[in-house]
Amino acid sequence: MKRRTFLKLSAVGGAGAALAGCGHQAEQLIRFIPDETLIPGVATWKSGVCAQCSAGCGMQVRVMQGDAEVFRDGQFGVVKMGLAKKLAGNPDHPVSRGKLCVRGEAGLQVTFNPDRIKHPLKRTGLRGAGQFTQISWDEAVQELLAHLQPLAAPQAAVSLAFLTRPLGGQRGVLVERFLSGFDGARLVPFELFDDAVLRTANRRSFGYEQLPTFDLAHCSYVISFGADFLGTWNSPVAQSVGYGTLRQNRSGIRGKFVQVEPRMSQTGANADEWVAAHPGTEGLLALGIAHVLLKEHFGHAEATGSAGMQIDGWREGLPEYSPEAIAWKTGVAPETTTRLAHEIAAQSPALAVVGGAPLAHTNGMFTALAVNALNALLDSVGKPGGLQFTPRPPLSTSGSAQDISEEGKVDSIRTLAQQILSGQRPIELLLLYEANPVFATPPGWQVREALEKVPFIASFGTFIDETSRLADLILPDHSSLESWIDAAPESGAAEAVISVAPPAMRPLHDTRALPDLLLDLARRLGGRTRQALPWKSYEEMLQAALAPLAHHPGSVSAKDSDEFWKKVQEQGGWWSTDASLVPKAKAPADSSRPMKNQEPQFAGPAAEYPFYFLPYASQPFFDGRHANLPWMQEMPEVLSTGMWGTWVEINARTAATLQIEQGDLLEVASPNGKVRAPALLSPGIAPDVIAMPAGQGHEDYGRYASGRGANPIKILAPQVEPTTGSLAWAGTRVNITKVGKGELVLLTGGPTEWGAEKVTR
Amino acid sequence: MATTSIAPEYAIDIKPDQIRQDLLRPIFQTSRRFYVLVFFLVAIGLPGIFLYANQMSEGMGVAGITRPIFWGIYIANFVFWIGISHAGTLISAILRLVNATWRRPVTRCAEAITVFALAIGAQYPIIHLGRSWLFFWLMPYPSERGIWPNFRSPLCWDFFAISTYLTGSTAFLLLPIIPDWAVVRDRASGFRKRIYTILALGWRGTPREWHRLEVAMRIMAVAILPVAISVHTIVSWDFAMAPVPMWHSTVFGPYFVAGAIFSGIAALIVAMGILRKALHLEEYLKPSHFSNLGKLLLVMSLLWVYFIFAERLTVWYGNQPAEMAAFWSIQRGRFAGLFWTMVSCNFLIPFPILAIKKLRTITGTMIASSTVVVGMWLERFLIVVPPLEHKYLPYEWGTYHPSVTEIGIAIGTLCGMILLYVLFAKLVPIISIWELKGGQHKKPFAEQALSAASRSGVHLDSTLPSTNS
Amino acid sequence: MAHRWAMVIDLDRCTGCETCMAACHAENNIATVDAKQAARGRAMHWIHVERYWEGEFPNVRARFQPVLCQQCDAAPCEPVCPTYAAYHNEDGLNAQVYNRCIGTRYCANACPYTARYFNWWNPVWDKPLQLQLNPDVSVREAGIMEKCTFCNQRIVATEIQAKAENREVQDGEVKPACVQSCPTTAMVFGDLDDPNSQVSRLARSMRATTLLSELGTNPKVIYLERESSHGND
Amino acid sequence: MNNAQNEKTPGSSEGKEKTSADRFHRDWLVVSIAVVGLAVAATMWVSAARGMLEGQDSSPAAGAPAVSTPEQVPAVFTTARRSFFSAVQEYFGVQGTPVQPVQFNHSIHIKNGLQCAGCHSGVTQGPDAGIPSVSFCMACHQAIATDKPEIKKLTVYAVKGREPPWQPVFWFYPEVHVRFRHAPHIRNGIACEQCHGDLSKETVAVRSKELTMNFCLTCHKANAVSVDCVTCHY
Repeated sequence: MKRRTFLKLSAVGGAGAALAGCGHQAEQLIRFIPDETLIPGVATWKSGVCAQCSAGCGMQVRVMQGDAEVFRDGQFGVVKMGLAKKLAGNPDHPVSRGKLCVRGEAGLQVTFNPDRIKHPLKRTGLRGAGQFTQISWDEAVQELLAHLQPLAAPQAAVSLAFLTRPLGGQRGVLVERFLSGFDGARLVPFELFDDAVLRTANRRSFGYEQLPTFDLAHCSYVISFGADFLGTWNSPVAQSVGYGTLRQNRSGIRGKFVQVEPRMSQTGANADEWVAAHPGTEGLLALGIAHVLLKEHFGHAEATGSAGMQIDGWREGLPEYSPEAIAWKTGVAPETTTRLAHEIAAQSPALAVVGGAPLAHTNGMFTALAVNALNALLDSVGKPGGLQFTPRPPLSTSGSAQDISEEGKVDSIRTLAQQILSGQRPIELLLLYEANPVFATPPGWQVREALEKVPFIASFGTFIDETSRLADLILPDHSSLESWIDAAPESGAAEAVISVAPPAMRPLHDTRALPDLLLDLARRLGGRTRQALPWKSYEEMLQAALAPLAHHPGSVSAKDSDEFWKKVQEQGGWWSTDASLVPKAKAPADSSRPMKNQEPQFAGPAAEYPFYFLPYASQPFFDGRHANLPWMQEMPEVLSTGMWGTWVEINARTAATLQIEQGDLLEVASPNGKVRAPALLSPGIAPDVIAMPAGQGHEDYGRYASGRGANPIKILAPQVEPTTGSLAWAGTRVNITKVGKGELVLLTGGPTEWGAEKVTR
Repeated sequence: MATTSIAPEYAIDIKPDQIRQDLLRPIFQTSRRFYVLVFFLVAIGLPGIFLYANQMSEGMGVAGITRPIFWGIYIANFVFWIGISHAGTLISAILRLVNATWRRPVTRCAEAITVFALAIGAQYPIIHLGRSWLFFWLMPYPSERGIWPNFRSPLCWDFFAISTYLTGSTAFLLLPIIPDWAVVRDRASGFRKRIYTILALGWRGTPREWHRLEVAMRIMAVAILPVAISVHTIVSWDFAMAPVPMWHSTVFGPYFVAGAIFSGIAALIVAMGILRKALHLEEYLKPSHFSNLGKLLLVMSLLWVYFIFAERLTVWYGNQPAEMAAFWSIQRGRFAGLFWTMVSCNFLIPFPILAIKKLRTITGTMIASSTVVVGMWLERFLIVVPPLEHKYLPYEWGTYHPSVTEIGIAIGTLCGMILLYVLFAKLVPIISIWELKGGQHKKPFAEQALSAASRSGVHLDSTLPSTNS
Repeated sequence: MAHRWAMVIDLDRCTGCETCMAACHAENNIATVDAKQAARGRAMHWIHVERYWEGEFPNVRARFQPVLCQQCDAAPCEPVCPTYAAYHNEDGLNAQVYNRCIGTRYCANACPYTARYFNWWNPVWDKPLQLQLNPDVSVREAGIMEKCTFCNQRIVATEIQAKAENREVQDGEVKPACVQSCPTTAMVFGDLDDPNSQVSRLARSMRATTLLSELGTNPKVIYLERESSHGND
Repeated sequence: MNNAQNEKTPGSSEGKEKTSADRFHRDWLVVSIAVVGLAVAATMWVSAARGMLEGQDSSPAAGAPAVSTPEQVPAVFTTARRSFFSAVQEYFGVQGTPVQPVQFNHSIHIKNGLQCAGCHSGVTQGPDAGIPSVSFCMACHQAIATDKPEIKKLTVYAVKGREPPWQPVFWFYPEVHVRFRHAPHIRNGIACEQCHGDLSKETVAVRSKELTMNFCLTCHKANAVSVDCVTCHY
């Protein structure tokens, strides 16, 4: 209610000020002369690229004229400017195909968010106290330069690290090149739900270190191991588009879809069959199915190439993985396994998908390899109706963030934290961009402590969050709608794609686009950095990068480079089915050492902590980055219908035995911490599993997210998947105790015992 | 008309002057108790107005109603008050028509209840509007937009029914007061005299006037009955016309009317009981009156039980999933407590009291009636809320908790009702003097008229029409 | 010329991704209420995906059903409105005229689908969030009933456009925000009067059904039942 | 079409007729006010108590002093009226007389052969006619009539890089929820003066016609255009 206390009178209704705009305060403000001419009330759709996640969907942005309250040369007033009103998918774009996901639609509220950082800030209070003061861009840039220059010197003893969300496309390249000017500079991409395990596994099995693309549209049978591919995983929009065709309007064919996971996800809810295998045993089940297939001579063990060879005993037909043998571990009845195998054999093309929780166990690599092997056995790789690997457009600059990793300049946040704390590598300066590891890493990794030891932190982020709160200097970036934006989708399309779009609207606040800022810094630094980044503006860089594409057959045909560039902008990117672009598989790495089955390791003794703990990527918030958008806060998570908070999902029967009722406040305790959240009874979760949506429980992330709900990541054990060192976020056990009554905000007021719920037709 | 003889237990053998003194006392002398009472009523009632103002300024959100329970206490109160309003006009009209002579001391306080309860009840549809200030769009009037109200809407019917009933019962109340005001006029002096001179509309008490009054009253009595019935039927149709589980029922019309008369009589008995004590009318409102009304109440109580049984049985037997949800929530869910309270208030408690002659004393009927009044409010509440909580799609169900605003406004209107009644009893002889005297002696009507007239100091020419004897 | 706008929702394609809900918020200036109000059931989602559990663990499945105003031909909400704020327009839409609404909320009671939403308060946007508001759609103040309009503003705009180019509105030319955004193309919008339109064809499907059909409201939102590849369900 | 025009000319008489119709309509508003009066008074107290009544009275045209700091602008956007006063104003549809920052002379421009759509360029393409930016005016006026006081005013704005705070003359209160689109009307040959009066006879534009719903309906009916509510109200 507080928000509306300043005035009340509803009497005689509304002030559509933005719309009619009569007699409203805005009318009495200074009116600046607009620097663009738009026809009032007429909408234009401009191309854009969705920056809500790394899928790189192509968008269209509906732009209309409106009155924006802005600061212009120190004065506050109103200016008529083009404003983004609505986002929609770009129909021509091979990834999004005219669609977006729920989080993508909400991208508008990032640009118009009241909590955006509106101008450069300098820390005044103690670090982490969140006291900042406004400074000018010149001051800000000067200050940053002062810290950069010493590091730019050759063989500088100390160095800098660039902590960022995984950057695709040219932004990634730009950052990488920027860092190349500093000796020992580290790029530290961080994302909670990263897919490092799957990438590495794909490299070992198929020779592509990237996420797969699924041709669901032509597939007849999909078995998915824990991958929430319709909701939050990989390229959800592209996969949803395919799923639509998987189900309907192929004459006579309706693809079957089986989901294997202990907690029913939004994706699982759509499955024809939902198999609740024990957490971490998905790989076993995959091999169990493979066992049956091999036994019944469906496909040949030899024909699977390196993918099969990754698995120990593959040639022998996986003797240890008979349905009976694995049944007691997976909790899946042998006949079920056998039946699934037979269904798969009967319906081709069939496809196995793995992602999410199964790979977030200590044995994630084994699971990934197992499912890859199954895919190879189903002969689904590179085939229609199977999985493919998106080709990379041949850009003049190197392609994307993944490629840098080979140059060994990349650290995980975990190693960085360790090195800082142990003093191995002195980090003088940390550059921070839209990554929030303080929120999204287990306390055991001591990220906060590490960052606090860094002498100087400069953040380019758009919002104050738990991590950027630690910054000494904040140079806010434009929003994705206000700046040149590009993406090179890693997956989601069978063809090579690069999405590029010019700014859809002018900046609302006194911010600067990160790429242009870095180019400016490079210019001022001179030397190697300057050579690495010769371009005057990011637009120039993009144009240069895409220049070679003009000579390829693709979505854009133009007579000269300028026209090409113009058309690319209009179209929102460039894509091509040109076969020559399809990359050759790299030599599969260490295929020599086949992998034996590994038991998943769980932190916490089973006796003391009887439940598997499963934090999951939330439908509205993903990993928590969208928790500051009011639309997302009020968007009910579809299965629980929960809004504005966190809850603990528990099997209704288990709850009954523990006398836990809907809405009871539960304390979820792991060996590494405790969180509290109300209980949500659900039939769609295994009796020995406790699940919590990630994304809430922010301490400091704007007015909508701060102090709301609980953060399940905070009780995770610092478990890692050994081969990649990425967080095994599903590898923790917990115990629950009832501590009172909680506040549960649900959209449905209906009964929670599912028996009573039936659509009355 | 043939004056009927009066059974002894109703006979009031008091000197005319005494009657006048008794009945006019409240008008001519004001006790301190009166001012205290008025003060408290205003003090308790005023917050209601502020809460309503606040509701208009902030939005309906201050009320407890929410999606999908879009109607709450407001509408419950509306139905309740309209129900109460059936006390007077209906009863007194019936009694007049059947010439139940014992009615005489009862009718006026009954009719007063009608008018005021209606006035109060009619506020609620406006209070519960999201944009009260546009309520007049319910009225048909020629506007430049050329838009008329939607005559298919039960709310529109409500508007006509209630306004008609209000006008009718007001006339029904005022007509027989005129002679009494004349009496007051003749006794009063100064300021008060001037007021009552206007109110008395120059009543002189000529036989023609008496005759006209008599005729008018009979016409009104006949005319008001169908109106009264229709009003509550239409109120019931507000619910029955909407396809909401347990609302969409044919029994609602008669069910509501019965309930209305039921609560009406109860309210009347309570009012009489209080007046009797407050204004020392022991001589006029005798146990027999209470006993008679008690019998009436008993009948209605039985009728009410019959209706609620019939209504709920059919729902239960029909066993439609959508309806059963609401049904069980009332029988054994959230609302079970309220439901069984209601049943005991409307039947279990009053029935024995009213059925056993020994218990049907003034106190007895008072107790019975007050429980009935409470019970009937609960009934209205249970009709409005539980079905809305359980509409067809289980996903959409919700729960309703009344807010301070709703309760405050409810209290406010209750005080308003009492206040109006108190003021009325202050300004008007709450028992019809002339009727009382009419019933007192076995005299041909015209002579009563003459005597009344002469007594009231009006000099008539001696040639009297020898009216029926 | 008059149309009979209708929507077909294929429950076999719907994945409960809720993109339609976000799209609707963006298009129709639907305000978010805060957590406190949402907890009281006052959240506004003109379209929302209803989830119904079926069966028990481990043989449990959830069914998703996007519910929006069903735009009934025989709409219970219309006759009960005393001011004609809710009425049936010539294109067969259940129109809601905000300026005519006095907030009796009778329509919302009468609606069996509870598809109507009431403005309990004046909507509030923290600046500059209001810059996103769609100028083609009114901002509804407190005391007014609102609901899905089938994106009437888009229908009007398209019709005006078609008239300007003096031609008929093409099938699939009008796309409400939810339809436009639906990743699985579970939703299709069009004219039932045109027998060849995609909605007409889909409406003739074996799987076609309507919500609460026994109430005889003749909804113009037609659901295609979810199929099942093997027995259960 | 034609008969519509016949009906609609000359503007003034039309205006009279309508306003009288309004009176009739408004009488009923008065009736209602009597009823809500008490509550309304209470509202004032309530709101006063909440300090709601501070610093407003903002009738559209009450050329209030320019506020120029964000503090003076509400931090949120809402449909709530700013004050009880403005609420009542809107209730009765009172639209004050706009006070323009620059006394723009329509008639001169029209006499010099300028077309309406020349400056109000949005009128043919979109819903809003739009008021041209000051820079548009200066295109001519840095040469033409630079000595005139009003033009001097204009120049000052232009130099400062400010738009004159033009006040709308023809406008609807938001609560009428009208989505009016100019372009279709123009396309169908509705002349500007049909709704805006003959500007060639006016210097500073005045609301020479009451754009009541009846005004719209009469023309819509006469031209057999849809009078469906949601054609305009949505």
